[in-house]
Amino acid sequence: MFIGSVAEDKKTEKRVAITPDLVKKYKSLGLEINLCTDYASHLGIDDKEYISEGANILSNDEVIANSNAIVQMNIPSDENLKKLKKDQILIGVLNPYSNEQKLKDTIAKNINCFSLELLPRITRAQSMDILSSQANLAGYKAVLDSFAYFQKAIPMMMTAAGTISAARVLVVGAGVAGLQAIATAKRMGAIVFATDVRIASKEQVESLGGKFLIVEGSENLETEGGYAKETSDDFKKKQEELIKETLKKIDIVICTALIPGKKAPIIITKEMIQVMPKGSVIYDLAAIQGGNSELTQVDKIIDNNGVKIMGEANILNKLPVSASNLYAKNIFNFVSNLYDKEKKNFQINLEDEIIEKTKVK
Amino acid sequence: MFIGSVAEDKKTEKRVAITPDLVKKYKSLGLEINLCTDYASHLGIDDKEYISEGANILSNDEVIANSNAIVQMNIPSDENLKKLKKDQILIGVLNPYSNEQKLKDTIAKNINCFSLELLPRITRAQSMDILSSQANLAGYKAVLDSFAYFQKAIPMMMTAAGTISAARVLVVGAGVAGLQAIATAKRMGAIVFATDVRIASKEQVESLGGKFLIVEGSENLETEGGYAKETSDDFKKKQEELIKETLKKIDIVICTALIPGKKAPIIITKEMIQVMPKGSVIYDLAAIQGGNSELTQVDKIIDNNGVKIMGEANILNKLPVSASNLYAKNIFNFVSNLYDKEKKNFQINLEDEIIEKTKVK
Amino acid sequence: MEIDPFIFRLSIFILSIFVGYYVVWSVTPSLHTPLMSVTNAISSVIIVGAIIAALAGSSEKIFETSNIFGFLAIVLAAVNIFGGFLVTQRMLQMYKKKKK
Amino acid sequence: MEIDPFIFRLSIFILSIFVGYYVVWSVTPSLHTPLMSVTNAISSVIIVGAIIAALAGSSEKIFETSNIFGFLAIVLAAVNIFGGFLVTQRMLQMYKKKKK
Amino acid sequence: MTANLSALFYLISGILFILALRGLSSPETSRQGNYFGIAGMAIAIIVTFLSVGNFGEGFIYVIVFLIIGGSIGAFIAFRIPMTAMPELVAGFHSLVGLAAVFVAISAFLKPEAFGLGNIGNIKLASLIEMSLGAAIGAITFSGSIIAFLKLRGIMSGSPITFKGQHIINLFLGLMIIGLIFYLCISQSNNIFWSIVMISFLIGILLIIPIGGADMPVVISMLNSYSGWAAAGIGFTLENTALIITGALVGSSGAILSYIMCKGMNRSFFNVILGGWGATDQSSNTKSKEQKPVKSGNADDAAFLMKNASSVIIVPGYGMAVAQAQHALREMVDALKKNGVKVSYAIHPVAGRMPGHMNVLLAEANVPYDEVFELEEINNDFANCDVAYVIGANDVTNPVAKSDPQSPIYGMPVLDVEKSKSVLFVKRSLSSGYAGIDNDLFYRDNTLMLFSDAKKMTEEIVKSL
Amino acid sequence: MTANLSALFYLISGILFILALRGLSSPETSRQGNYFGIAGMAIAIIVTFLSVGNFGEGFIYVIVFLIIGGSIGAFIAFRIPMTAMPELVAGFHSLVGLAAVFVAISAFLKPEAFGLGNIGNIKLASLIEMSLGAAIGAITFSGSIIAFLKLRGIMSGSPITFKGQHIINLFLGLMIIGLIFYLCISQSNNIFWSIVMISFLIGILLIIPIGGADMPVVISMLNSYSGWAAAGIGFTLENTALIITGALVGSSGAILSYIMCKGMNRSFFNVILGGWGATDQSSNTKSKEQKPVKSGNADDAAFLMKNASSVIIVPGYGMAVAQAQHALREMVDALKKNGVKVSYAIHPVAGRMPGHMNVLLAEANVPYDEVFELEEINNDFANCDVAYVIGANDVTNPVAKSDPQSPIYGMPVLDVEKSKSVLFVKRSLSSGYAGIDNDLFYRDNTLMLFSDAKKMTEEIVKSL
Ligand SMILES: NC(=O)c1ccc[n+]([C@@H]2O[C@H](COP(=O)([O-])OP(=O)(O)OC[C@H]3O[C@@H](n4cnc5c(N)ncnc54)[C@H](OP(=O)(O)O)[C@@H]3O)[C@@H](O)[C@H]2O)c1
Ligand SMILES: NC(=O)c1ccc[n+]([C@@H]2O[C@H](COP(=O)([O-])OP(=O)(O)OC[C@H]3O[C@@H](n4cnc5c(N)ncnc54)[C@H](OP(=O)(O)O)[C@@H]3O)[C@@H](O)[C@H]2O)c1
Ligand SMILES: NC(=O)c1ccc[n+]([C@@H]2O[C@H](COP(=O)([O-])OP(=O)(O)OC[C@H]3O[C@@H](n4cnc5c(N)ncnc54)[C@H](O)[C@@H]3O)[C@@H](O)[C@H]2O)c1
Ligand SMILES: NC(=O)c1ccc[n+]([C@@H]2O[C@H](COP(=O)([O-])OP(=O)(O)OC[C@H]3O[C@@H](n4cnc5c(N)ncnc54)[C@H](O)[C@@H]3O)[C@@H](O)[C@H]2O)c1
Repeated sequence: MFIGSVAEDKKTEKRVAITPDLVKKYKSLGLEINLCTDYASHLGIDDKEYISEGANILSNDEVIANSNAIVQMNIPSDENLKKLKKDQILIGVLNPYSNEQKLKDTIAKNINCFSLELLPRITRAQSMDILSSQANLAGYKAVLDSFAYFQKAIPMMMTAAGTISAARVLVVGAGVAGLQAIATAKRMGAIVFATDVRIASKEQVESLGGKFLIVEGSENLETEGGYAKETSDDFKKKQEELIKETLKKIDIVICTALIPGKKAPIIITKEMIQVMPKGSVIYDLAAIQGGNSELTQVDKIIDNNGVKIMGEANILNKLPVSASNLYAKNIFNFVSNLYDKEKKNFQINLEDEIIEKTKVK
Repeated sequence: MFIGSVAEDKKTEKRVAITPDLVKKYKSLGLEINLCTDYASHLGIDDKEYISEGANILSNDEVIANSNAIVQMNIPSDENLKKLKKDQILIGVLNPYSNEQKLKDTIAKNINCFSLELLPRITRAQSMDILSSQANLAGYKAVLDSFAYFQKAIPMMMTAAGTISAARVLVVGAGVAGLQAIATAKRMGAIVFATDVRIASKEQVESLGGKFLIVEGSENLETEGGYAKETSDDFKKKQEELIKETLKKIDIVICTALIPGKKAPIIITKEMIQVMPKGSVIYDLAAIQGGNSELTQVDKIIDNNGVKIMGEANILNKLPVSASNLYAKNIFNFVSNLYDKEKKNFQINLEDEIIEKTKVK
Repeated sequence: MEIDPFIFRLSIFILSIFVGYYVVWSVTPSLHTPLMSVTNAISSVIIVGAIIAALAGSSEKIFETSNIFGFLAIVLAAVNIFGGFLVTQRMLQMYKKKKK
Repeated sequence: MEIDPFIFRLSIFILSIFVGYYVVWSVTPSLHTPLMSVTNAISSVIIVGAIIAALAGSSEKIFETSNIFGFLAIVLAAVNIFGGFLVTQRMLQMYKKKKK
Repeated sequence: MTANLSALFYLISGILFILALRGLSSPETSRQGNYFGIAGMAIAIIVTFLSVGNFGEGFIYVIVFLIIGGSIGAFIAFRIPMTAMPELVAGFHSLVGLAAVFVAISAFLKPEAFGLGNIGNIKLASLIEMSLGAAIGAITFSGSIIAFLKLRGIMSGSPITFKGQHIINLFLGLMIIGLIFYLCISQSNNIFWSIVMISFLIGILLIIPIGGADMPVVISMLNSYSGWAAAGIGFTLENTALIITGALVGSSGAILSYIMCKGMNRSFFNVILGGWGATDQSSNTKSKEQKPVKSGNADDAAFLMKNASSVIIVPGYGMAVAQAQHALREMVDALKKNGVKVSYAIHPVAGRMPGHMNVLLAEANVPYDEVFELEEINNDFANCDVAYVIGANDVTNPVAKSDPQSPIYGMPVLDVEKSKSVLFVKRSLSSGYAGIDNDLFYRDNTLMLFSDAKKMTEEIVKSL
Repeated sequence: MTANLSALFYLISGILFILALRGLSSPETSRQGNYFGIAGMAIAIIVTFLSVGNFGEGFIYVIVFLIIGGSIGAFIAFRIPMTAMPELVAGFHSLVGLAAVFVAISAFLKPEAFGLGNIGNIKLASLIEMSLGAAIGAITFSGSIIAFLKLRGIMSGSPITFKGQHIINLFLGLMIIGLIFYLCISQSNNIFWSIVMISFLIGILLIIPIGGADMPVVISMLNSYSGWAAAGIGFTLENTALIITGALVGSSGAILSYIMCKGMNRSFFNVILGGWGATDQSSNTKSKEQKPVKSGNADDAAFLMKNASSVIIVPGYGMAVAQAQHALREMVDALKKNGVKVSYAIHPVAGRMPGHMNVLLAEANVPYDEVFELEEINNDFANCDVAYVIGANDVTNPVAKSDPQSPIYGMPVLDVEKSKSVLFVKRSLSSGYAGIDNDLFYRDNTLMLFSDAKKMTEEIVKSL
């Protein structure tokens, strides 16, 4: 059986779905790899490297024609999508909410589409959990970028020429990205505060050395899947006051709060930004889902009264190598779960929660 | 008496020599402050802030005309230089080697010029030591920028989607900038190596958790002032081999090696860069003094076989607020040493080693 | 100036209590079980009394009631002596420092 | 079955050595100086001997040579008793746990 | 043998016993200590023979009985499995107690042989001493029997309490005192026997209300009793060896039980006086079906690891919560100084964030080359002496390999159970993130260290 | 008073002495311990009066002399400055030694009064005991006098050695044994006096080769001698109190000197046998003019800080070199648990890089609000109990304030010397970056803790 992958739109996506070190692993499962030319050259990975691991380098169309399963980062271009044939399998982050029509058409052709952001958050699925693996790096990168952008030094330094006090960082939302942001900011020497609606996150924040801002009388807004629910108005008001008070002394804000399937909650309002010290930075990882800050605009740096608000469509384009490594491993784990080694074919076993939930219907 | 400072050329210099919090301190010494309009507005500091601290905001010419001492970051523009009058004092980083003629002319007008990079490295001068205060921040910023630029994550992360191994950083030259670079890289979770010609630096590197690369049979190339001497050919060869071997596994190189009054030593040769892994980054802080890497070009990012080499004329323009804070404090300490509080005037006491050594002759 | 030997015995008794008190405080907790077992073994010095009891009286009538109790006590104490020390020995084997 | 009292004294002596041994091990090092001072004070029980020596013999001739030595010993020991305990007391004042 | 000489030898044997206990203070000298004990015992027995000086037929019988008893003892000692140690010690205690009773009876029946006067006219002091010896011996005997039965599982380990228990005990205790007083006046056989019988009863009543968990304390306390009984008999027989040893055993046993109580955070008096502690305890144990776990303290852990040749550290979320990484690093340093090879095994999802453990270990400056991911290290557990699992739970749970119904089925787990011993540092038996019980807690080669991870690790450092 | 009753009371007084020493095991019970000692002494004296039963004129004199001696003692005790403690104890020892000699002489002169036989016909055992008591007493006396003189500075503190010293000591020792043997045969006065005289000489010869630094060990050893002397006399007088106390003091003194040697890393025998250690020592001390420093160990430091109400930590480059930040953090945690207020004082140029200390403290998770820069905290030293200077040197050097010639003149420094005590953790007396000596090491309120910063701090944590 053949696994194929074609180049993404390299302008908007720098990550790839198959890295050279995984080719061997696929082969040991009995799977062959087809890739298009210049597949990952923008990451400094020559086609030669893939070939030496045993992959086939073909043209774009050949890859699609000769592969039983196509693994991608994003949904393929309309052109490529049309080239898919019956019984082929498409795996990637297909974003079924925004690509509803396209996917409907594809499925209609009896093509099995699996979208990995639909993975259930069960223990067994952790090794395929692309949301975790990518959010983790996003949290890291957001901190690094905002620190690099910030006009002051982050750690406390007591020097002969006076003291630089430690920067104060607020992390909004302590999920996977938020926790990694806390860890990264903390190790750079920042004083880190964090807020979340899930009660369990308090302990988690503290286990990384962050300070948790507790909204008084807060209920636990955790769903069974470990995600957050929307908040009540009362809660929102209390949270607002607390955050506004805190923001007066915050240098950098990292926003990561999300509610699955919904617009990201607005947490940093315009008024709050007014009270922030000049020169401070807000990095909004939720930008593409609407942003946690009221003023966020995707891929733009907004200067509001000296406060810079930034947020990118795809921050991981700036960390493409690490992000690809983890993503490709996730995909590999998903594929090996789908592939029946004995029967040597793909088994779409809908009793398997992982397969059932990720399959786009 | 009046201390004045005029705006720098804001295109090439974002730092300022007087920050608002120091105005009060000058006043408590009995000194008045004259600044030109929009003195630090590019740092988000309004003229109002200076005024509220008690400074006078005047025009450029008024500042120069009405101040007994002019403190600057860099040597003033030729225009401004010409406006200086007899018995005025000029303090800054005047770079007497490259500005020899200009300074000669100025001194000829009986203007006392003090260039702070000439400060003797004695204990008492530490609080005025602009080389230390700026190098320190440069070391920090070089690491942060190169990490932000690097396409992989720095710290080790063992995750469900595989392991990201810790990045390996080599710091060349373990002076003030180098040590801060080591500390910063270390706290981000990198594995840090360092090399230097001064034997004392081994212990210092290790005190920050770095690994010191010892050139076998190395002599101590430390001058009495704590600076480095040029190396012998034999030493150079041994150092080269050691570094070449090390570089095969290095992701990021931070270059900081300098020899006062000389061109920076070339340490990373072209051949060495060939062996470095693709995607690795060399940040050359010595760029403006010629660079420690053979391929360094000021303010350009060179891509050599997948290795990126970068170095800026003034990295601290990216960290202007912290850098100004420390610089302004250094200047203040220098001025208070120069000023006689009782006699209420500036005393150019050439018996004071600090004053004697910094005075441009 | 003759002092009743009882006073001496009392002194000895009390001093021994102090020794016992201190000896135990200095034992590392991981050796508490062997300690218990060794004190158990030691407490069978009662066999001294048992032997005296068994051999008390004329050597003809060796099985008077009192002697019989003595003999029984000897058996009991002997079980304890041998059992106690051997078991301690076995336990302590486990604590042998490994060779490096 | 009469046992020489010397044996008893010997037992007492030896047991006391053990007690002394253990008692000291359990003293915290920071109290070593007061410990030294208190043992010093205690060692002046020699005054018991001194009193006996001073009062030995008939009550008429109280200043025979041997008695004189006894009296001298009393003075020396008394210096030590009072001095020793008081100094210890002073030292221990310093170790008073501060009130919080 | 003169009385003086034998007294001297008894003194020597007493000193050897002291040295025996002293030897136990460290593992290095402990075996030597045991030899001292053996020597002391040998001297005591030989001296007794020599001083009785009766080498007739009786002597032969003594030897015979000694050998019979000795063989039984040796047989038991060799055969008993190491796990049955506690009940064995309890059983042995009962023998000592009974022996003391027998000796007292013998002395009472034939006082002239011991130089205590004549029947019906025994010296007052001796009478008191001997009846006290008999009473304490009897309590030791019956108490130890109960402890033995409870430990062996023949009797239920749970405390048996009933109303008025303490009053009855008090009453019986007073009764014994009264009877001894009366005995002194009447010298009556019957009263002596009653004392013995009532003491048996007291022994039983004292121990039944004490729960199984407290048995080690009880055994040590019974040990102490047997010492006092021996000392009592020693006074009767005017025997220095018995007095010294009795006092030694008596006080050391009492102190040991006190130390053990302190170590277990239990009130000494509650344990010794049985029933009083029972109420608090039962409420704790009700909630859950109780499988037996072995729990230890820092010293045990330190001892195990110090003597291991390789240790693997398995950190989990609990380490992060407790911020135990620095203490952990220090512990590892100490172990390395002891020549132990130490590595860290990091499960891919340990903690609550990808790379959670890495951040913390890096903070504590753990060298990267000691840190291994699951696949690299999982085979090493089989060759490792101790796995030190600190605040991890789910990532070690073997149910992931065996039970397809389990929510964590299919997740790779660290095979800690393959190492010779597993130490689990966590605060309770409660479950981790996945909310499922971990079977490893109840395994034979697992020792639970119930405590905050940081606190426990610091304590281990101290005792290393 | 009957002999039995007085024996019983002597026993009680002996036990009180044991309890006195026991009390010293912790600061909380130490004063109580001292009271036990006083009580024991009072009982011993009163019982002696009662048992001698001679309340004539002599008794009055005894009381008078007691009061004279007591007043002198009390006067000295109140007047002596605390710093003179060691020599005071040495002085007191000499008195005990001399008292023992006097009692022995008295017993020798009038044996019948003590029930030891008659002049020229003293019991053999008593003769041996009494001459041993006198000899040891005499050694204690003269040895203590030498120790006193050395400590007081009247005699030079450096070891006085000469060739053949050990042979002479050996010879004198053998001579004493020979003389005692001869005394037993001849019962001659002269020989008894010779024994006393030679012992005085031995005492002197034993102590002169011992250096000033080892004096505390010597004092403790002399203490031990005085105990043995008392025990010897106790045997002579058949007095239980003297025997118990003598043995107690004798063994505890010996053990204490052993412990102290271990604490100072010195060989016990080298110290006790004087001169043998001297050669190694002198080579060390030659190089530099030796100003006296007080050096302590981890326990001292722990004790001082535990009982402080505020401690300021002053880290320097040495902390970085030793990577002691984690241990330091742990120490501070332990102190805070003890209710001590702790802050960190960071000098602007501490370490070798701007912000060096900050990096390390952040790594150890020290909260930022406990970290203060020089200007913020410098005034607090005056109100702080302990400054814990860990691997810092130049940044505390007061010469920067006082000596314009010094290379660091004009640099602001941390005023650690204003705090009640200063603890300096460093490996030696050597200088820091600036290469200049630090006067603080020699101050009265400074305690040097010579060790690697990490090791020392870890040890302090252990003893906290
Ligand atoms: N890594 C990730 O990205 C990620 C993300 C989300 C979820 N998870 C899940 O988290 C789990 C991780 O496994 P794990 O073994 O690391 O953790 P775990 O299974 O959650 O177990 C942690 C254990 O630590 C103990 N603990 C908590 N605080 C402690 C303290 N202060 N001192 C000592 N022990 C303490 C708890 O027991 P006591 O209460 O008895 O002390 C608990 O059983 C997995 O189930 C994984 O699926 C991982
Ligand atoms: N901060 C900066 O930017 C910078 C840059 C360059 C120079 N300096 C200079 O560096 C000095 C800093 O002062 P400082 O007080 O921090 O350091 P310091 O004066 O250099 O003293 C450090 C002390 O630490 C001790 N030490 C070294 N290793 C140790 C270990 N493992 N354990 C215990 N102690 C150890 C050394 O004494 P032992 O050998 O006896 O142990 C030494 O005296 C100043 O003179 C400053 O001018 C600072
Ligand atoms: N069991 C597993 O296999 C597994 C794997 C990965 C993650 N998880 C868990 O899932 C949970 C969510 O992870 P995620 O990062 O993907 O979530 P997410 O990206 O959906 O949300 C990010 C965070 O924002 C928070 N948030 C939402 N609304 C908020 C508001 N109004 N104010 C403040 N915070 C708000 C959420 O609680 C969440 O912590 C975490 O607890 C994580 O540990 C479990
Ligand atoms: N006493 C004081 O007041 C004071 C103040 C600041 C700095 N210093 C000391 O001065 C020294 C130099 O500091 P700096 O950072 O200003 O120096 P620098 O900027 O001149 O040089 C940077 C480093 O490069 C090293 N170097 C030079 N040639 C090299 C080669 N061929 N290979 C490798 N390394 C080479 C130098 O040894 C130095 O460590 C340091 O030791 C510092 O601690 C002292």
